[in-house]
Amino acid sequence: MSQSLSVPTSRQRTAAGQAAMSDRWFSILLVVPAMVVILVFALLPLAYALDVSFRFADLTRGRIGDFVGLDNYRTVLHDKAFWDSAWVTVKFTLSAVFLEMVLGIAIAFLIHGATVGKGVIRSLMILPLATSAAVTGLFWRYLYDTQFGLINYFLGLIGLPEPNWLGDYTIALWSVILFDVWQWTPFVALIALAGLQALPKEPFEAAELDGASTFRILRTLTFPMLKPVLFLVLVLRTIDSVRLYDAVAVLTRGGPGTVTETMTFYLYRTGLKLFRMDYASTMAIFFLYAMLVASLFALRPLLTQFSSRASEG
Amino acid sequence: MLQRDSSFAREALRYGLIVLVLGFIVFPIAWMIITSFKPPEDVMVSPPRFLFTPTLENYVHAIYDKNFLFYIKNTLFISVTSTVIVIIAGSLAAYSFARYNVGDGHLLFFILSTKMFPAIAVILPYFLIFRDVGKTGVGRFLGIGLDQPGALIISYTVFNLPFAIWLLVSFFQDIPRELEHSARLDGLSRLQVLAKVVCPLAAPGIAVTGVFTLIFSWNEFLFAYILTRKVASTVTVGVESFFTLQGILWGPVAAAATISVLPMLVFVLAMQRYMVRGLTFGAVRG
Amino acid sequence: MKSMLKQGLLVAALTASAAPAAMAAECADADRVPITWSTIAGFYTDAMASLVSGFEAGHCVKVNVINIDNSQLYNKQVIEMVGETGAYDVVTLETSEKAEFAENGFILPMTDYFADKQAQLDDVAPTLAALTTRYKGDVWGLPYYTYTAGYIYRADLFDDPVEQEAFKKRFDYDLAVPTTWAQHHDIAEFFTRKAGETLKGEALTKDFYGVGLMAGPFPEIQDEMSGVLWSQGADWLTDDGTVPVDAVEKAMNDYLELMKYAPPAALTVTYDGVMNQMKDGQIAQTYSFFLDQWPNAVQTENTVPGARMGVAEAPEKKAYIGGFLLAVSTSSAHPQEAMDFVAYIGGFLLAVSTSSAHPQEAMDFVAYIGGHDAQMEFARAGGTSTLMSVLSDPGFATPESRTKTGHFATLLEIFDSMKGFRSNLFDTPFGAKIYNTMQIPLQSAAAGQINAREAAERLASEVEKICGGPCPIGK
Amino acid sequence: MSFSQGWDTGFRVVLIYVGIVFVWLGLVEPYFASQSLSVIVMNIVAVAVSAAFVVRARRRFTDERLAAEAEVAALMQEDA
Repeated sequence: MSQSLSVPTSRQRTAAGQAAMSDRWFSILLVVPAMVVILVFALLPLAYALDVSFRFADLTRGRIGDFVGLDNYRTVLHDKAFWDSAWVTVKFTLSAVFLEMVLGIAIAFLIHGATVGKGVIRSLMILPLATSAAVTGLFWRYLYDTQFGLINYFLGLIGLPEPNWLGDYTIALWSVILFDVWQWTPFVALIALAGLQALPKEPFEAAELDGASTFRILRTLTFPMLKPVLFLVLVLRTIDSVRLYDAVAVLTRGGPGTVTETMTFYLYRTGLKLFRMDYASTMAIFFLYAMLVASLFALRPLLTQFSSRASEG
Repeated sequence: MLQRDSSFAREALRYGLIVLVLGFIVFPIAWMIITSFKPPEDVMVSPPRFLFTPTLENYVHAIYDKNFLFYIKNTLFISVTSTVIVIIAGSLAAYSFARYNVGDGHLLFFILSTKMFPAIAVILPYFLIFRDVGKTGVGRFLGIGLDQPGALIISYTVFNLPFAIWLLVSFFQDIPRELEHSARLDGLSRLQVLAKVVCPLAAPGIAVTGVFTLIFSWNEFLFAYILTRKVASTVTVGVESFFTLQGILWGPVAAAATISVLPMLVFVLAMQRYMVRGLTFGAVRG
Repeated sequence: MKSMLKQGLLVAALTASAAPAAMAAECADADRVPITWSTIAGFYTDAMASLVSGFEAGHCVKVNVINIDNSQLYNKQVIEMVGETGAYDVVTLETSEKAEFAENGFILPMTDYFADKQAQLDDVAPTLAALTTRYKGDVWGLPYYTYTAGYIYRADLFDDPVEQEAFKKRFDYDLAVPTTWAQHHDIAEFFTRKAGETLKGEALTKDFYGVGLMAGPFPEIQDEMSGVLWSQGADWLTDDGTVPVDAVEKAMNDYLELMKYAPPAALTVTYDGVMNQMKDGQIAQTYSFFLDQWPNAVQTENTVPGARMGVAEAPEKKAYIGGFLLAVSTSSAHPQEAMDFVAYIGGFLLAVSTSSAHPQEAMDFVAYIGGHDAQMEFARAGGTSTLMSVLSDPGFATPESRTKTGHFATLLEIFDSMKGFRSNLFDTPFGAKIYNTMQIPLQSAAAGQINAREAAERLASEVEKICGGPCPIGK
Repeated sequence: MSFSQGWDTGFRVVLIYVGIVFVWLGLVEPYFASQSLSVIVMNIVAVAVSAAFVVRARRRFTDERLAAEAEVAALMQEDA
């Protein structure tokens, strides 16, 4: 518990009694609007899901049915398709986030060193972010087409093999990853770039005077200073990747077969195609659980950072 | 001399790579825009056709026959309203988290964790909630109900709040406390400090948060599709109306997609100046 | 008073077309009863708009049309039904969804409504009516569009003397519209060529394929396979409600054989993709394919120089068709001999939601859209009608209307030869869920990830999971 | 134990409990002949582990506070 998320707060409340009270009430009042919205609209669905996960609920066969104990959990935990989809999600998330981070940072360095045209470059980079995956995904499907698609046309021109991007079960997931990388690498790059530009000049000048190698400067100065930004990006990207739905729905619908069926897509299929809300709710709760456990470890540094900075001064 | 040559080569390589990267990024969108000007017979052909007589037919079809601007209008209203709410509620909460550390980080963690519950499991409860609220007098008055903008505004607010609060907390933490203290000594109330001192300083951060919130709301599909039918449908749902039983109408889809992306692009480019400053998330302190 | 007026309206609408004008004059906009129809987006939008205004002219009703993407139509409608919102008065159902909606009380039976309009019911192609309108002895709506499957091919290739000669040499029988699946396979193999080889004596600039298949991640691969499966005397579900693994394996193996002659894009497309390939001159023929796409397929004649499309309908091909559309009764003593081309039969059914606030008006609307006058107008716009009187209308058999209705004659023959056919898939209340799931194992096999046996077994276990045991069949 | 520490511990206890349920249902239960017996044993195990966790956490907090107090005392002595 030594690395607890909490930081004792009583220490800094040095102001006189009444002012402190009022501070406290003021701070609570500030959170009220946001918390009301979140509590109502986040906890109600959670309560609904919890309730349904202990019942029989095939929505096309009457209402929410009888209490069935832990049976839904047993079914889901022994459902091979569920674990397959979990594995697809893990593969997707690791690959996509890794590629996006590496490429994004590399591109940020590339642009950081550029002398002219940064504004134009940035404007163009923002394009994929401003479009919806549901729409651009459709055009990627068109690009990926083996007969009508531009990608294979160009590959054919230079004599490279023309893969069946979305139809070949060995590479379909990679095609989805490529799309995600296209859409989100600029996001990482833009933030990393902004981070680079905000770095103080002095330490670097000093290091250069000392004759430190570029690699050493990177390792000892640049990356440590960029770490907080990059970490936040990493967390946000990971949460989004794990929840991947739009890209799969529009590019492959989980196919061929179930090769690209992520957990959220399987959830969609169970809940909104088969209308087994009992299984869907159970999976959702398992999903939430896995995310909570993962974030307990992953988010701790971020939270500590926030908390300690909030408590400073 | 040699030195200059090598640095020139390096710059050339750098810009070569940048062009390559930008090409990869821009190309799919460019192809979409090109497709929107293609007559139908030039879209699905192999090999792909680069030379064609451009036509505005697709835009005419999208705007006049399918009334696509109606969806734009809806989406604009829904996402802007939701963004404004997110920014106001989010800023208040984030300021409180950043300055007073309400809830000791636990509350902040709880807020982020609401983003971890899959949207698809949330959708049915939402459908039922909004169905019932829509039947009440309050719901009718505020337009909160199925196929009414209020339902989507609330949904998008709930989705974007956690993300917005997290971003905003880091921005607010960057603002030196001394300024606030002196403002308080000058006799300003706490709310006045927040409105007149803190918010202007955090403007770039707020702008970035607003941009992302707006983009996410604008591009959302699943909720828009389940919670609306006709009156409050948004662009992503509108694009689906071009998927016909005779196949996808690629030209009009491209036109509609281009139209629906345009407002976002204009907005993002207008906010560029702020975004560059704001994008650091305030986490790097110079 | 009001109900009398309503009945007056009904009678007026059914008896004469002179009445509507008078009716409309009496009806103020404020008095119009609003009903909402959820239908497929981009589905003959103009024709539908004109049909709707035709209905509004005769009835004091305002029809709101809600367009939904076909792939989302099912779940959107189920959610509104489950929520009992009453938002959709008239719903559009796929053949496999009828039993589920009927069984769960989502839609109202229309047996009583049609009691005195038997003539209108009888006009619906009987084969189609049996599959789409009836469940457990009741009538649940009217089909207004059919996508029954047939066979579409490039007639110019089949008629080319060079190709005919080469085919005869290689397979020792004449190149013609296939009468057996084996012949279909031969033709697919025969026409599959690489760029550079010749087709009709001319060098190909791109690869050419023998058959276009819909093996993408959409619920259409099963429609293609249905023809084969049914022609073998099997069905997706046995009368015990389980999947006949051996029969499915066999049909799957046939399908895999054909995959060799299909473009690689087969694994990512559905019917519109096949039509795009056809129009781009990439394929020679379809498999068991939705005939309603005929107006779409005919456009190949404009896009591919020298192309001429055929659907097994032209009079001079009557001879081949003989064996082409033989229906197979499951009780046939010689199913193998009788087998040839059994089509997938399906259509969109209009039904009235149980939560509708105005069921009477909604039923009037269903009867109107599925009625003769509306269907005639719909057919003229290129829609594939479901009524015998429309399909057999001589006006649609003329050469001028070939590009829009050239497939009607074929449809009539299919309906005729498949009379009495029923599929258990359409008679189980789990039909829609099975239908929306079964493409997954089938596509896995088509993509080469698993073999036909595994696909059939996986299908069987998926179906068992959906039904929670053997599926109930409601005859 | 402060409120904040209590919240944190409670949250972890819930996670531990639910985690044990998941693991049990997925991996352990198949070895049980009777489902109800398995559920009873599962709950006993989960309660035991959770209780152990709470006890450990409490001891940890107490130790920390003692250490901190000792430190403060030492500082005060130095000052004095």
